[in-house]
Order: sequence, then C-alpha cells, then structure tokens
Amino acid sequence: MDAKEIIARRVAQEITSGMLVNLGIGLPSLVANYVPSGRGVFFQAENGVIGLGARPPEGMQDPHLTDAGGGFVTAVPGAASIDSAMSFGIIRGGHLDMTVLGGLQVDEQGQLANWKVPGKMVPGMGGAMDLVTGAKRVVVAMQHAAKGESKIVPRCTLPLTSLRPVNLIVTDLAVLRFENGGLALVERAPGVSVEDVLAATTARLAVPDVVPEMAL
Amino acid sequence: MDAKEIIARRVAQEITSGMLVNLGIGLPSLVANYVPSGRGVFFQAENGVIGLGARPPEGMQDPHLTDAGGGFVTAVPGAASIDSAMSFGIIRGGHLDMTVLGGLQVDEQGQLANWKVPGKMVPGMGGAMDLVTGAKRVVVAMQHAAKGESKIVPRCTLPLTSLRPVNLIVTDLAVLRFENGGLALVERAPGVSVEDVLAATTARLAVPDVVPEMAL
Amino acid sequence: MKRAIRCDVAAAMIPDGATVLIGGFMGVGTPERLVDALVARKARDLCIVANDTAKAGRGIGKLITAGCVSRLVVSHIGLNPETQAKMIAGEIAVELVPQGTLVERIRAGGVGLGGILTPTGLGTEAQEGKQVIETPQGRFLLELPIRGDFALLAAYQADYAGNLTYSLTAQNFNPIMALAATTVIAEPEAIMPIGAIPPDGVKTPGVLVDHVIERAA
Amino acid sequence: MKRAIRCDVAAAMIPDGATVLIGGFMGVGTPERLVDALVARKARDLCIVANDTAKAGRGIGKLITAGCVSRLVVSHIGLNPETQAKMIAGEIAVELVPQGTLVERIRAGGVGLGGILTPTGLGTEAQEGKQVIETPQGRFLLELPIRGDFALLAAYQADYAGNLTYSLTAQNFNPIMALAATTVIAEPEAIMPIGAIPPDGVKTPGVLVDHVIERAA
Repeated sequence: MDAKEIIARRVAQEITSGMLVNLGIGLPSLVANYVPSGRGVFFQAENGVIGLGARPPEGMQDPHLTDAGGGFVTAVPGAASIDSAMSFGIIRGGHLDMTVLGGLQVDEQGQLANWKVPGKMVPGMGGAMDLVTGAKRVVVAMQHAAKGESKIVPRCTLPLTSLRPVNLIVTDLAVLRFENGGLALVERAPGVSVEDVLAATTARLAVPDVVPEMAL
Repeated sequence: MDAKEIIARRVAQEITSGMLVNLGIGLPSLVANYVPSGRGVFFQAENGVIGLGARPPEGMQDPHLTDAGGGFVTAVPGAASIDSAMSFGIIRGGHLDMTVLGGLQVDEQGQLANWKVPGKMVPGMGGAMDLVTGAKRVVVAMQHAAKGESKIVPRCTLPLTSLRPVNLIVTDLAVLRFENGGLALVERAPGVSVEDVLAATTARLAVPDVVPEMAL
Repeated sequence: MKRAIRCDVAAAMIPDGATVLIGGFMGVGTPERLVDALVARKARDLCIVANDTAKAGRGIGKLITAGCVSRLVVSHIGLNPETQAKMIAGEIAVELVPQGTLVERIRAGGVGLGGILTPTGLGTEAQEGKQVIETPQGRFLLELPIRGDFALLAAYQADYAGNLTYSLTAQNFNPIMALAATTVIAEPEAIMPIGAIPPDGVKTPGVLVDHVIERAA
Repeated sequence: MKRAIRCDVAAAMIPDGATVLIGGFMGVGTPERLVDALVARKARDLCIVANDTAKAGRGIGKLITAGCVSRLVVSHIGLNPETQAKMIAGEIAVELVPQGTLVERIRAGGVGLGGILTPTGLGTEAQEGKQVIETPQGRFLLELPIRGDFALLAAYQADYAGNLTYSLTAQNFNPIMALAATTVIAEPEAIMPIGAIPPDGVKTPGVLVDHVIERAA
C-alpha cells in the first residue's frame, strides 16, 4: 500500500452514513474509492453538483458534468445540479458535514495553510477558504513531510487558509486530532512507531500512553 | 369614465415597448387592462412570476399561479417562475423598469408614504419599500384626495416608504412629476381646471403656462 | 434517503416556543397539512417567520386564529384583520420587515453570511435600531441573518432523497427557507422514486431536507 | 423578444478596457464562441471577472494567451501557468478572491445589495484592505459588490424571450452573472421558440438578458 492509499483509506473511515462530503482535487479525491457504496453518502463537487459519481466509461462523458478539477464524472441517482451561489451557500452555511483538503502546513493551533507559497506558487485559494471556514468537520489529507521537512509545524509560515482550526490530519505516518487547543497523536500508520512520528514532526504533539496502529 | 379608469388609462400610457413592470395590488393592477398587447411588455408579480397574464377563465385556475393579491392569474408565453430572492433581487437590483403603487401621501420632496397609519392601520410594507427604492421609475397611482383632504402634501405626516423620490403621480385630477427638487403639474384630468387641481392640493406645485388635458 | 412521515409525527417534533419558518405568499405555497397538524396538537408560543399571515382560515391564518403564535416576523399582515387585532391587543408581537430584506435575511442565515447591506428602509421606520454602514457606494442598513429551529416547506414534487421541486408562484420563500433552519420538513404534493427528478430539475437539494411528509390520503 | 445575433457583432460591442464577467469553471460553462470572437477582434486591456482562467487553449485561457487581459478578479489560477507567469511579469494584475466570496460579491452587485458580511478570509491575506464589521454573531469581513459592463454567459437552451436554462455543472457562475452587468450576452447551445421552455424550467429570466447569440453553424 503506498502513502496515498494509506491516507485515502484512513480518511474514508471518517465518512459515515448519510454524510455530505466535499473532496478536494488531487489526493483527497482518491478517498471516494474507499467509501463503501450503499451508505447514502453524497459527494459535493463545488463547481456545481451534489451526488458526484465515479468517472464515466470512455465514450459516455458529458462535457457539462465535471468535478472541480475539470475531470469527467457521473451523477448518482438523486443528484442535484447547483449554481455557484448555492454551492457555496451550502459550504459556508454549515450544511457540509465534512471537507477533505490537501495541505502545505498545519500548525499547533490547528490552522491550515494550503493556497500560496509567496514568491513561488500562487494558485489562489479557490474554494478552500470557504470550505475550511464553513464545513462542520475539516480533514486534511497530506504527506507528513515534504522534501524532508515536517508539514506539521509549530506555527504556519505560509499564508493561512482560515483562522478556524482543522479537526483531523491524516498523513502517511499518522492521524492527528486538534483537541484541547493542541495537536494530539491518535494513530500511527502500519509499521510506523510513535518515535518515527515524533522524529518527523516539528510541532509539539500530545502523545497518549497507547497509540494504536491504523486499522486499514 | 370613473376615477379609477382615468388613472389606470393614464398610467398605461407610461408603459412602453419591452418594459418590465410591477403593478401593485388594488388600483394599480387595473393598469394592465389598458396596455395594448403585442408590445412585449412583461409584468412581474413579486410573489414569483415574470410574465403575468390575465385572469384565467372559470374552471382554468391553477392554485399555484396567483398574483401578489392572491388572485388567480395566467402566465404569458415566455413567462418565468422565480423565487422570492430572485424576485426582490430583480426589484432591488435595478432590473425593474417601472413600478406602479398606491399611495397614502406624496410630498413636495417627492417622497411617498403608503404602508402605515399609526394607531389605525398597520398592514406592513410588504414589497413597497424595495419597489420604491429599487425600481428605475416609480409611478404612484391614487386618488388625489381622501375624505376631502389632499394626499399631495407639503411634508408626509405618515411614515415614509423610502427616501427615494417617486417619479410620477397620476390621480383622478392630475399628473404630477417630481423634477428639479419639487412637484410640477404636468396634465389635468378631462374637465378639470388648473384651479381645481390647485384647490385640491396642499403641496406647492410648479405650474407651467400650458397644462394640457390628459389624452385618454 | 428519507422515509416519508405523517404530519402529526412532524408536528410532535416542533415544541412550543420554537421559531418556525413557513413558506407561502397569501397561503399559496404554504404546507397546509403541517399547519393543520400544528393546530391539532395545540402548539403554543410559536415565533413564525413568513411573508404574511394569509387570511383567516387559510395557511398561517389558521395558526393565528388558533392562538398558536406569540411572535411574528413578516412583511405584511394587511389582509388578515385578526392578526392586526391580536397585534393591537398585545397578544402577538409583530416585527415588520420589508419583503426583500426578509428574504435576504433568511438567505443570509442559510448560507452563512453575517448580514447584508441594503438600501431598502434607509431613513424610514425600518431603520430603527439598525446599524448604518458607509461604503464607497453610499449608506446602507446592516440587516442581520434569520434562522429557524424548523422550516416547514410546501413543495410540488419530492423524491426519497429529499430533493424538491416547486410550481410557479407556490415557490416564493420555500427554497430560501430550506437553507435556514436546524430541521427542515417538506410537504410535497407528490413523492417520486429517487432518480425521477433529473438533477437540473431539482430546486432544493435533498441534503438540505430532513423530513418528507407522506402524500395526502 | 430577442433576435439572435452573431458572435462578431457581440464582440464588437465590447470596447477595450471593459469589465467583463465570464461564466465557467475550468472552461466548463464558458461561452467559447464569444471568447473566440474577442480574440479575433484583438480586444485589449479587458478586466475579466471569472472563477478561474481555465488552461491554455481553453475558455478564458485563450484570452490570456492572446494578450486581451490586463486585470483579473478570480478565485484560482493554479491550473494555468501562463496566467501565473504573466502575473509575475507584471503584465496582468490579479485580485484573488475566495470563490464563495466572489460569487456573493457578484450576486450583491446584481441584486442591489451594498455588500455582504462573510466569515471567510477573516484573519487571512484575504482580509487586507477590508472593513471588519462586528455584529452580535461575531466578526465578519465586509465584501463589496462587483458589477460588469458586460456579462458573457454560456447557456444550454435559450428562447427568443431570452429565458435561459443551464446543464449540470456548466451553470456555475452563469446565472449569478446574468444579474450583474449592464449588458448581458448569452451564448446558448440551442434556441427554442417562445413558450417551449416552461416557466418552472427557466433559470435566468429573459428580462435580464440583452442579447442571444445565434446557434453554432
């Protein structure tokens, strides 16, 4: 199982029956592959559909039905088309049960940075600021480190996405929860020790006596 | 021709090809009867339709298609259903070419009072405040006097509907325009003299040398 | 997925004292069977947010007559003399809100805005107690969001995913109120199998709807 | 009633320096033929308000490549490296706006609101230069309305009254932009006789639309 699959499988476990969930483009979009069907989960694509389905078979694409990354998708039975005002009304208005986003940094305050590297990369925030501010639950799905540097840091050095702390961080090494005003280590990835996680993390983590391995 | 018909016929002359027009309940709603068809005029009912048509024949009413007064109406070809947010978005957003409303008082500042008589009658403003504030052109259609008292007054004593001055007042005696910061007498009703109008009006009116009779 | 429920079951969920948004314009687009169920269960002390109170014997007018209501946030009560009488007698507290402001306040509550700036009501009695905000485009009233404990909607069609459609002028406040309450209950005229309402035909996505009322007998 | 017009006629209406709202999300729901006509007439110095700039060779990306744009108000440019390069080179001034804020600012411009209060962006770079308003519910950013000289919309169907429908995720910003420009031009895939789109099927009422582009040859 590679790093991405570990993360996607673990995030999928957070999704329970009947939820409305927004998956960001890239790694987060893989999560849908590991959510059992028949659970009545609806996925929102913020570009305008509730009830996002799988990629269509070749020859059955519709140029009017894409996800936020521009890729062809399908719509499940019971899907609804929405315009951008309704889409972000749902997001900002607290109707979205969970959002899963990628991240550049998360810090001890639980705050996320994921839209800009000053002087290097300015993709823009797109819907991320609304998603992190408005969703009932915010899950960050990302690699634990980039180029050998911890992405879980004492204080974000990159521009923040929102003041609102995220709820959960799932990486290839660990699951971290933001609680009681700080980050706590909740689970470790298969074959990864608590010491491995701490060594790869510059942020201070609360570590309970027992840290179970992810059950994937 | 009774007073109401005079007013309705004269107001109808203000409506030109291709306009979007909102007619208030009561007297203003009669105006539609005198607008020639085939002029591409669309009437809005603020409760939710653009393209209001005539009353339906007995036996062809639809309980889902009414005007703002709750009466059965029809929809013309090309009509559109709208929700209340869109309806008032159109009104407040400056997309409405003309609104025709009833009035209790209009004053020398051109300001209208039409939603409350303190201690006596508090129907509420309904859509009137939005209509007077947002429509491109505001026309008041009302009797010139009530119980022998002028409704065209120096200063409204009743609560205002909007700070925004109305454009035109059409009564059973006269047509008045708000221009250059005051009210001007523009036309008189058939058989009514300038002196008759002035005698029935407590507000100061600018009177040009020639005041033509309404051409009904 | 929503299993359709009975009106009395829905009415029993709504406690006395609740703030309830109810769709409709002069009774058109009002969930009449839900209103009847509230009257039948003798609901008391409700705060009703709606465009108007219709007239005696119709829609919200029935709640007024039955003494279910202690507070109203509405744009118009002119066609229901009973509402006016109860207001003057001090039995019902009435907050009058311009219609366009009312729908935007409910929308703001539903879409997570902290408020909206409107020119409507500036310099009138509607300004009382409100903050005036100056922007480069002029002066505006700051109007605050409205949310309900419940929203009671009249829909045309529902499906068992909770998706709703509306018909003509019966939609009015319903699709906006669908966004703005903790619990949203829809009373449709017909209930369709999931998939029978095409995605482009849905006006209120089912994820916003908590309960669908079963068809009339 | 609208007589359908040609794309080049529409493009000729849009002067250099105009502020133009353009529908679409990564090119889906963007009026592609109108974009081509603007490129063909060598439009210059446009201020484009849109969700994104798609990618090179598609939708608004073509306007970027052709040098038609001097200013952008968008939420995302990450998938068009050319836009990023021109921004860094100082050829295009870019205002980045959170997507939900962008659509509400356009809506505010369209429906006559003086602004909206949003929690989005509070305490981030998106707050820069903005008023923070305190209400009983907390602190919010005051976001001001956006309007365009023109709005260019991609629609699915139009009728000759200008009524529009949209399809699936191709609607996105289009119905909101239809409210917010002095001149609104719609490029539909099909044009129907008046009456062929039922009132409940209309998403953008024809009274908001100034011009309809003729069908593709």
